[in-house]
Amino acid sequence: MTTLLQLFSVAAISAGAFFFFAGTVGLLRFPDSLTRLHALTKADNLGLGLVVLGLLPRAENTLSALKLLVIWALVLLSGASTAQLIGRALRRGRK
Amino acid sequence: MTPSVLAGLTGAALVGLGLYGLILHPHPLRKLLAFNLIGSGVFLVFGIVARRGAAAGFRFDPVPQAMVITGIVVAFAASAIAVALILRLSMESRNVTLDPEVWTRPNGGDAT
Amino acid sequence: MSVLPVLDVVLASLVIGVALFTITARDLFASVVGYVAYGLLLAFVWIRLYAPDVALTEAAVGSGVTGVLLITAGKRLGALKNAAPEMRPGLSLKILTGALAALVAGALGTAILMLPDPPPSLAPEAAAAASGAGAGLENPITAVLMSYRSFDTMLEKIVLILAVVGVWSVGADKAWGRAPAPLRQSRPYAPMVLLARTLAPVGVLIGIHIFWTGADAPGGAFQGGALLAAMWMVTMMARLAGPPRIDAQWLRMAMVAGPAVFLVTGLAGGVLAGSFFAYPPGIAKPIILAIEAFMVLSIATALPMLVVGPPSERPDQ
Amino acid sequence: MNELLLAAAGLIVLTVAIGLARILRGPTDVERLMAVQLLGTGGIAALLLIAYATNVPGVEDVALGLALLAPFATIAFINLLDADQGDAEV
Repeated sequence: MTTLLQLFSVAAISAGAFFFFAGTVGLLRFPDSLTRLHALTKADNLGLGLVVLGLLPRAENTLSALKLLVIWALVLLSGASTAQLIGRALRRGRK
Repeated sequence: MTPSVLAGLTGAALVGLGLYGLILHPHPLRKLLAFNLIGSGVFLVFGIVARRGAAAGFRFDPVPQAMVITGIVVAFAASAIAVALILRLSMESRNVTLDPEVWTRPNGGDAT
Repeated sequence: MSVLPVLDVVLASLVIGVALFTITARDLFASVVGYVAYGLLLAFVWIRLYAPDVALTEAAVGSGVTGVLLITAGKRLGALKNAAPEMRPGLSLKILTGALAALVAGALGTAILMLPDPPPSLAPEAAAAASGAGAGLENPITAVLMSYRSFDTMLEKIVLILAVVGVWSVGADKAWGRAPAPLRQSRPYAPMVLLARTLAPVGVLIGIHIFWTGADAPGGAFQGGALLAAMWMVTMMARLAGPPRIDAQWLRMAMVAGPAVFLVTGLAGGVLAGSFFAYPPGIAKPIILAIEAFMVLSIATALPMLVVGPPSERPDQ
Repeated sequence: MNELLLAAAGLIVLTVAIGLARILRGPTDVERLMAVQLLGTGGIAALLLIAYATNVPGVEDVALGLALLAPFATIAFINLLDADQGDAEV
């Protein structure tokens, strides 16, 4: 692994960890359930994406790298659609 | 403390917690849940034997691990049977508790 | 100082904390949510014990499918918050039970701290058996499951079938042969349909992949089959498919296929290779993979059948 | 380098732990559902980091399984809540 790639890996993983931190801060500080859901789904998905990006240069082979990307894609898909479902359930519950 | 000992102690604590819930919860589904907690605690205790028994060039002992995998599936099958029995019980009696006092009360004494 | 021990302690306390929540939560729903989260956390502990195979099984069967089983049961009972105050145990009983539980946990913990070092292990024996009969399998766990302890694995498949028979037989006589009640009655919300439509094909692919790599890498028939089962249940929960009638020929064939093929191969081994469940050297790996393929089929059909429960009297119920 | 991965994993596990404590407290059932979501994303990230740092092979497959199972559980919970509220169509 070249120094440049290593630097990139470190930067991406640190940024990812930061976004997870930001997501949890939002979770603790935001006033109601819908905004908390927002903090959770947006920030954490970005954080996971950055972590995956940072791990890519360390992947054993192409297949592992591809799997990492598929993991992120799956989490994005399920995060987006389950956020819709949870949000709807929240709104129905309030009525 | 090595990770395996820590995991083993965690497993022991889980067995204790599960036992507590199993005895105290009146709702059969909660009892089942607590029982599953005991099960996973036992698997953990079993699993650290796998880690401690690292020999023969493995990083772990594959025999207990393979048996834990089998055990998880069997535990699920047993849970499924238990759920079916609980559902049938509630259908027959309109009651979901295992509390004997409720059972002996006239009119079934609806639990809700 | 390393970060890893700290991480382990945080992880262990997190597992115990969530388990505590599961036990003490007021209602069933919160408790089941806690249980699913607990199962996912336990998967991390297994990763720390270098047991990715167990981690995957725990996440798929122990947490995911068991969680859905309990949720479905809670839904059918229709009463989620039904612990009447009169049934709440008294303080003295709580203290007594707590003491008993602490005693058991303490004894178990002491036993763990006093385990012999180096501990006895079957690993060398298993390694010999694996390199002898299960030749070509890089994943020692698959070698143990399919060769060293193959008898256990076959009986465990039979246990699954017995469990399905047990669940079915609990249903009403009138309902025999009908389909179990669907997992969702009303029209699902659009994002759920989208999610199920996209997730299921990808999940089936991943399930088959995990089965296939199981010979050499973490994974195998159990994990692959459990993922396939989960994907079938996703389509049922989004009302894209209903549960099949329990007298469907294909369903019964698929469920029996795994143990049947396993048994036949075992008997053939007795005739051709000298002992029960001995595989002829050289072609052991293809044979094991073939058995595993049928096992995947059996697991993928038996697990959802265990979750959807006995046949239902009214087709709409 | 591995220590850095573990430090990042530690931070994520810690934030997930705090988030879990916050969410599981409720007050509503729906809010508790987010716990599964939180573990789905944060958990997978921590899992990958720990496994890469400690050289556990084939961990991508475990993470793939987790990524499939988190929405699976959520759909089941949503179905239950819908049934609780009359299973009405919207």
